[in-house]
Amino acid sequence: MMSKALTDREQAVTTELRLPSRLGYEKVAMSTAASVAGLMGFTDDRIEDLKTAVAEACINAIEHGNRLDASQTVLVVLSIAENTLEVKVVDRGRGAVKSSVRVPDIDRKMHGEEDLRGMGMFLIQSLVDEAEWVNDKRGGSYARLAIHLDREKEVSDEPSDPD
Amino acid sequence: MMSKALTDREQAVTTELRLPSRLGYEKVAMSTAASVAGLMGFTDDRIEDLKTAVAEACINAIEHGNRLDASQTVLVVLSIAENTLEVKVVDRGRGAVKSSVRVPDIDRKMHGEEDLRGMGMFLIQSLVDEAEWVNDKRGGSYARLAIHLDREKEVSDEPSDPD
Amino acid sequence: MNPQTQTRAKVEHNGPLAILRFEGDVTSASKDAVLGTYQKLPPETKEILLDFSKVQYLNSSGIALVIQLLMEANKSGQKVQTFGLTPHFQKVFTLLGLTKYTSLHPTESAAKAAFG
Amino acid sequence: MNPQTQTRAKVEHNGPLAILRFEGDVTSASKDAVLGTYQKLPPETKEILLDFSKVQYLNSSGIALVIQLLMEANKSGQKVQTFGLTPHFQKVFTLLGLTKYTSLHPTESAAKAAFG
Ligand SMILES: Nc1ncnc2c1ncn2[C@@H]1O[C@H](COP(=O)(O)OP(=O)(O)O)[C@@H](O)[C@H]1O
Ligand SMILES: Nc1ncnc2c1ncn2[C@@H]1O[C@H](COP(=O)(O)OP(=O)(O)O)[C@@H](O)[C@H]1O
Repeated sequence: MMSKALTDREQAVTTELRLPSRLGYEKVAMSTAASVAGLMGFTDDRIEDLKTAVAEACINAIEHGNRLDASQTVLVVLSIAENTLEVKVVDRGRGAVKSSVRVPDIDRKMHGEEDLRGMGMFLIQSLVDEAEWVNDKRGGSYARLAIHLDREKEVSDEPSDPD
Repeated sequence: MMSKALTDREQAVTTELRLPSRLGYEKVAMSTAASVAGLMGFTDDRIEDLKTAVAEACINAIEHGNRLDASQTVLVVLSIAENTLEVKVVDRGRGAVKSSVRVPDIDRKMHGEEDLRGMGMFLIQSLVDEAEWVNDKRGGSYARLAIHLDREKEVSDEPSDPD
Repeated sequence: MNPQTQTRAKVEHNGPLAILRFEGDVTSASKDAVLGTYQKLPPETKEILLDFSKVQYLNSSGIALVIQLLMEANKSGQKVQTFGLTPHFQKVFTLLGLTKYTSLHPTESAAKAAFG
Repeated sequence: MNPQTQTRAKVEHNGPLAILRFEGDVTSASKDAVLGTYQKLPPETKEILLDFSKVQYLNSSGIALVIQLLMEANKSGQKVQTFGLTPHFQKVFTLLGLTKYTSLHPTESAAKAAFG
């Protein structure tokens, strides 16, 4: 998405959020992400999908990445470039691996043959256009989610008078 | 509010948001602040007041502090300590001074004797429990707003099972 | 992408009455929607109804445009009634003194009735 | 301050029917509200209605608790119908396969009628 030369107007515009590693704060990330997606003109149902994906990524960062250590923060980087909203959820842990994405098998869960949890990464992957997990030994690991505006279908606001 | 010795539980818990200096992004700060205030149990109408105050402080930081320079960011620091939510809106400019708070005179405005604008700082001061403007020559200047939970009146959620 | 939402204004005329229905945000980017729309009203307009029921966000720069509208209407001897503001923005309009030049009504019919 | 909202559950009994009305968030902190409430139902309960109309936020850990409830109800031969989920959470429940063990209904009366 950053492959071709970008004009000034198209350069990524970034919003950063830094959260304490406490369960419940994922709701702050949901609100922030929803608001940025709203500025871009995403429809309400795409925003709902994004909110759940961001919440699950933040919960994983809080629980698994930072192990609920209140002295560690979770960084959420929201970047807008052209029609893409990219959300990186960075923690201080060793990171998740894509192979941890398990397609939940409800029958196995109902019969006690599969952990009842372990649905977060699957949900993330199902709800956004792109999902990957990057294991960064230096800077902290992150989940990277992205959604694309479909200009044909989604009615973004016309640019207003720059005044 | 940080005057007495705080137990671990009462230490300030901080959320940080960094926004591009573009008008419209104040709405992201409104959402983030509303969400943090919601976690604390503030009522909806106090949250509406806070949102408007935060929006006006961010608009001032974007317009006056960072002069719409897209390479500068606005930092919003939300700290919870005991019953207080403090919001600092930091920019890279020389800062506002409290003496700039003008009580708008609608009659003078209606007769063209007073600038139609210049209501932001008055609104901020009217809508939150504490408002001050700090001129920090090194780190950037900031508006500092605070609201206090009134435990007698506002029904915050009971602490839930820590699990 | 422009992060400031464009304000839309729909106008309904009925003899001396004009209804301005705003939609979107009312901010510094709303000059055309607020003042432009007002200035295009036909000269016979004597009563103006401002409908904010589809506006979720107003800031002080947007409210300054509403004050300018009130100022121009006042000069032209037009009466202005307002409805559809949330309780929060009713409070904000009251704090800023706009209620001296326009009354805030809970419904469109109450606002219309206020022209007497 | 605990940033995880406490879930509340209200229970209504009517012979073999029990209605569990949840309020607040459904998360890992909801064990008592979801499973505790279920486990306290009287033994004659044969039909369970889950009301999510006052729940705004569910996450995968909270949904795991709902699956555990479905599992225990299934073992006890109880039928479970669900209503009040937003379209988004209907989609999430469907994605996760819960709809194999509980149907999602738009209204309370539709959910009740589904017990047949
Ligand atoms: N940010 C992370 N850091 C380290 N491990 C992670 C992270 N996110 C996910 N994982 C690993 O992947 C597994 C599956 O995650 P998920 O599908 O979200 O389910 P759950 O969190 O309920 O276990 C987790 O149990 C954990 O081992
Ligand atoms: N963050 C800031 N940095 C520098 N100057 C500021 C800042 N905030 C406010 N000011 C000054 O205070 C004045 C009054 O601000 P305000 O009441 O919000 O009205 P307005 O922004 O519409 O002029 C501004 O015009 C500006 O000169």
